Amino acid sequence: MSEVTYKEAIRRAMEDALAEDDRVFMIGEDIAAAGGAFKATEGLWERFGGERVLDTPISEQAIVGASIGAALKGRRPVAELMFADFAGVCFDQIANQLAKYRYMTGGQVTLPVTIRLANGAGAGFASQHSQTVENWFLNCPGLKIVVPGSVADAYALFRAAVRDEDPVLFFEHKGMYNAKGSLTDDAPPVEIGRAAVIRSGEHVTVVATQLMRQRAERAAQALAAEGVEVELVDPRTVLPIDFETIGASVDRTAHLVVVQESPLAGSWGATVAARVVADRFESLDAPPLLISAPDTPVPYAGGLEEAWLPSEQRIADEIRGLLAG
Amino acid sequence: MSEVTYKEAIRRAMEDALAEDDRVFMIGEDIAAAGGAFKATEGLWERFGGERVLDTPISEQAIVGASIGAALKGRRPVAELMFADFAGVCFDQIANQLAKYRYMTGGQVTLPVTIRLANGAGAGFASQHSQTVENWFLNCPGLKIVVPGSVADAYALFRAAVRDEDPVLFFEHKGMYNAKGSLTDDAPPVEIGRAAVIRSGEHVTVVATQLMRQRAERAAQALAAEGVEVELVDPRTVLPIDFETIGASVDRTAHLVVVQESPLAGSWGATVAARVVADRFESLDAPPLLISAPDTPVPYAGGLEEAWLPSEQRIADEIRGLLAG
Amino acid sequence: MRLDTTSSSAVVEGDPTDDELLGMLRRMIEIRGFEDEIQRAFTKNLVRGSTHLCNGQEACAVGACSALRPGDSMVCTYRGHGAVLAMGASLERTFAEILGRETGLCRGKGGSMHLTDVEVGAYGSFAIVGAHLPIATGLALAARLDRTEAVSLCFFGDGSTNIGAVHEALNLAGIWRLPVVFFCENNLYGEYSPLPSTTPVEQLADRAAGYGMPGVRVDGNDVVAVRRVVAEAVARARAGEGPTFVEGLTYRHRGHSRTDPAKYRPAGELERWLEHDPIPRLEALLAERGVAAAAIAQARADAESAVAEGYAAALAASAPAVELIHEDVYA
Amino acid sequence: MRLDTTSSSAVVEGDPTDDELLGMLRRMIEIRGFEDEIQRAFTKNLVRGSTHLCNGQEACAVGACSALRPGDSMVCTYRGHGAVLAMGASLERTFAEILGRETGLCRGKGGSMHLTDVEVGAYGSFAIVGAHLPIATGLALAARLDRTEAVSLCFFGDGSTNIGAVHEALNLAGIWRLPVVFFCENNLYGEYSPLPSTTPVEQLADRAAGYGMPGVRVDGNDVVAVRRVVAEAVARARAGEGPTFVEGLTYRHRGHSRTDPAKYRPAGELERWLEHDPIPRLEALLAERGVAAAAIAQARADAESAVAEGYAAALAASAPAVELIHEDVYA
Ligand SMILES: Cc1ncc(C[n+]2csc(CCOP(=O)(O)OP(=O)(O)O)c2C)c(N)n1
Ligand SMILES: Cc1ncc(C[n+]2csc(CCOP(=O)(O)OP(=O)(O)O)c2C)c(N)n1
Ligand SMILES: [Mg+2]
Ligand SMILES: [Mg+2]
Repeated sequence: MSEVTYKEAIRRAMEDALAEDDRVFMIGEDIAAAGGAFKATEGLWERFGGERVLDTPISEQAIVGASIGAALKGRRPVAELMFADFAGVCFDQIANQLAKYRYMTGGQVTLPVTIRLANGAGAGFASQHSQTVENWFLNCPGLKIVVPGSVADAYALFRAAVRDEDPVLFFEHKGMYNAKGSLTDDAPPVEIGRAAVIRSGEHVTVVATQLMRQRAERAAQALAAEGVEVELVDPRTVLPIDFETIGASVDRTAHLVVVQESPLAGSWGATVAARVVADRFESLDAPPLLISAPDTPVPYAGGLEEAWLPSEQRIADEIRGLLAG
Repeated sequence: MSEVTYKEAIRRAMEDALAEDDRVFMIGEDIAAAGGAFKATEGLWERFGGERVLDTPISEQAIVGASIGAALKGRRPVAELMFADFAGVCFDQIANQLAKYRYMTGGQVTLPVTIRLANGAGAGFASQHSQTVENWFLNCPGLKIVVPGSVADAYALFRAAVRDEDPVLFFEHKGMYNAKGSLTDDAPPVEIGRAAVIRSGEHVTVVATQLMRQRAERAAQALAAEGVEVELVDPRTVLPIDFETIGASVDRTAHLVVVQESPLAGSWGATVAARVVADRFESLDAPPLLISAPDTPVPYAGGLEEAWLPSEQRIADEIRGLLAG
Repeated sequence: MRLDTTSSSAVVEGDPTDDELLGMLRRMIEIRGFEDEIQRAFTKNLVRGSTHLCNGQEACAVGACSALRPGDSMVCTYRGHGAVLAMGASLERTFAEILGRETGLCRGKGGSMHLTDVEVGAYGSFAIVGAHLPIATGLALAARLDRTEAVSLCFFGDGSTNIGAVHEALNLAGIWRLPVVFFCENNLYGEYSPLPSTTPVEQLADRAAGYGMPGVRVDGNDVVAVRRVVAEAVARARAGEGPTFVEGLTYRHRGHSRTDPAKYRPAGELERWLEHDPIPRLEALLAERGVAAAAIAQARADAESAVAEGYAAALAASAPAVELIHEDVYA
Repeated sequence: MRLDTTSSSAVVEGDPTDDELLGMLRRMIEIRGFEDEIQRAFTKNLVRGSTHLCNGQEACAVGACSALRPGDSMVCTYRGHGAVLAMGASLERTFAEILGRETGLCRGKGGSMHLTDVEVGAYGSFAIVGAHLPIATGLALAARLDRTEAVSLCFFGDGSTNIGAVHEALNLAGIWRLPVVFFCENNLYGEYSPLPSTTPVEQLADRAAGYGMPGVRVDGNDVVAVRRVVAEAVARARAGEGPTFVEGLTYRHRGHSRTDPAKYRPAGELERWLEHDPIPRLEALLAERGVAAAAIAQARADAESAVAEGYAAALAASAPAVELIHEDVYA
């Protein structure tokens, strides 16, 4: 067991995936000698060489398309799109080609493609480099979307993504790259599509991912001191979503809170709330609480961005309000 | 007052918008002499000429970008993207540029751009030409998204879109192009962002758009014969959504049903259910009912696509189940 | 840019034998018959959505695909019935797909615009203009990484050369010298727009220089010429010398799709092109080479009956079971 | 492709006067000082996210923008501080934007990558590579439709030429002969990748031919040469003769962004380019033309104090009120 950063966990997962299976290769901009814009691929090119770690021109459509094509021939590409927002320039390749290819061909092809994207706000990169981009792709069945929210999950979910026979969008929260956590050598593999109960509690089920999971965890600690026991559930995969685990928790706590760092419309959080309420209406003692960011793009200035993101304080306060209500 | 098709209503709205305001122009592929892939722009080039109705190369990023640029200089472009699915190839221009431009510049620019997209399934165009694409853009504040579900709305919402100072994605359901309805010359202007109560009823609020609104309306007629009075609400704009009108209806009926021709995850329907339940939990006598398409791409074969789309029968049956339950 | 001007009358090393040419003739007639049948089926409402026929362009499909060998791959567009059949897909299953039958190549889920038959190396028909060029590049990348010497052949239209994905794919293939043959079927129109109205270069093959690859223009209605040019490009690709951009000049006899009457064509244009119809041209070449008229007639008869049988069998097949909706989303 | 080889020593018609040149020198020194100040602020954590400095490329920004007139427009990239200042944006408000102050050009909402000042014709800095070329084309389209004779100037980098949006925009501008000047600042690298590793042509201006427009290559560190080439392109555009692709050869003195130490550069490369630093070059030219040393020194002193004052004023401004979050989403 070792104490590593989220970024190091991902780097290590990539290294182990490349070592485990010759079919795996990495493709992206400046990921080889330069080690990636976030330095997450450092050392991989040195160890595995230019046929396993490929630098490309600035051509995201070609990056994703090349990954699809190589996967058709049995390769297992890992494409890096750098800032997740850049998924916009290759959206068609992901949503129309990668997601639907198997279906359109009646199952003739499998597409074990993993796409890495650096997600999220908080670091001052402004509107075009700060989104939680997973919400763009939720209505695209055929994709699997994972959003690791801890060091251990980052490692395990990456390994699972590369081993998965289906396309996986792997969102790394760039605000967590330097967050530390422990990584055990013999951790059990994590299944894509399964939520994790991060913390058990009887009073309220809080569902959150990535940066918001971190904040919700701290809010839960503060609330525990007041006798409020939060059950914190991280869906980890937001497509498809593990409604079962979340729902079972709500059956026990009778309260559902969703925390996300994006606007509500079209979000995974709205999807969770809609489905859980539809399935477990009778379990709920109170309306679901939706803690989201404002309905605006992400602003640049420090004070604005800080206020834009749901804070630990806001999370705790709104949960108090819900339980008091 | 005249009886016209949905397509003719849109054609006429374009003609009237072009006639009303010299700043309006149309841009897209084969929209001029050819009259558009769906023949919706027929006659416009003949009347207004090549500087008001512009044919482009097959370059959707350039179409949207050129519209943005022209709008910066005070023009009011109407861009046609043909099948809505093609929004994938210019997603960045819409979601990252058009939607955020005003915000990123601190309000220095306004972008009165209207983008027309032919939406939806039912006609056998298969996976890449049949989606309800509005769901891709819900998490993009800065955009307004309208989804006209009747002849009158198609006309009025188009006029409102072109007059609006903000970017509007105008989704036309291609399965409705030949549907007929009446168009009055003195119909009041429709405001973007306002839902419409299509049919009043006391037992259940059904929220649906476009093709599903048509089917829900027929289902409501069938149910009325059994004494069940449906209140049918068409949000008409799915970003931002008029939660007030929907919520007020739920306050009366105590039952919420959402019908949509897309999978649930990340949909406007999930957003409606989540928000309405959060705001009006106490108003509800039963869990919200979510009627969606299966979590798959759209299949080609007639029998498959028919079964994929929620049918009038399924809508009626599920509502019966809800009220019986 | 190089213009291929070799004559098909003179036999060149590597050219198909007379027997091979008879096979190619048969395939071209099958494709023509297939498209005609689909057009009839469409007007009878047996084909859903839209359909884009390749009548007149058969020499591109058959000539280019004949230069491939097993293990190579091909991707094409919604106007791809001919290319998929040229790779060897079954007439019956291709018909069945477009008719929406469970026996279709894609179990009835893809339809006219998405014909795919991985077994014969037809990795897909794509309905979003230009989207498949990056994928063709990836097929070539796999060949390079796996050292299989396989080649990736990619058909696309003249109109599609102005979309971003095409540019990115050509550039990537060029800089990595990948084994791809980009075959641009220049049929003069993208939908209803003539090429000069959308594209400020006269010869599309000229754009190849901007991607560091050779560009060759060929008479796309001369199946032997197409075969020669593509065979050379395939040989270069296999030898690790990188991609080639081939522009085949051709013409679609029918409108863009469905019931497009193609009124935008100048008077006489279709008629002039019909004089260069690739099928009679190949028949004339065979006659010139001394192939017996009976053999040519036999090829035609075989093709026609294969089409008729394939169509009848496809029509008789049943629609996909409704449960199929839920299959094939995930592996 | 044409290589501009006129010498800046010989005065050519339309060249800037000595006074204008002094103004351009001052502007270039301001930009240099601005970037240095931002770098210091970044290391003090006063700048958030990332920032991309243009030290070494000032002649491109100032030379090209000096060829514009009021009513024209300019768009650029995240490496656009220089271009926005060259258009005449206030030093104070530009600093304030990057420092996240309410007095910033964009009220603190845009930051380093999104500087916009519509009043001076700076229509935006864009952080998605290539995304602004279609927008530049639209600005030009409006000029055409409105018959204003306005010109749209668009800066972009060498690396961005391989992304799809760039291709689409160049093609559209070419086929419609729009009044745009595409100015490619070829600083040899896209992020950490040298151009030859991503792009299979040696001269980017060669790609212009594929879009039916002239391509010109110019020494991007010679402000007079840049001005001449762009002035000519602007004149063509105003005259309705269509777009031009200008490739300015230049070099960024610093790394790509933030604290990139630029280790990927071959030894000696930076030093060689520092010998061609555009600022000393312009000072030398002014001296050669007989401009008094005192006037040159004065320009430098004015620039330096303007930067210092602008920075101080920006630092003293307050952060945006939190309510601003909700403004500027819709009109
Ligand atoms: C991204 C995208 N834009 C537009 C279309 C609509 N469309 C289908 S075919 C076509 C014309 C393509 O022309 P070309 O590449 O010359 O091929 P051809 O049809 O002539 O074979 C267009 C515009 C599309 N399918 N995808
Ligand atoms: C679509 C997209 N892909 C990748 C990036 C990340 N990125 C930012 S700058 C850059 C390099 C651009 O190089 P170039 O065009 O030469 O401009 P320069 O930075 O040298 O001025 C890259 C890859 C981006 N911002 N947008
Ligand atoms: Mg064509
Ligand atoms: Mg560069």
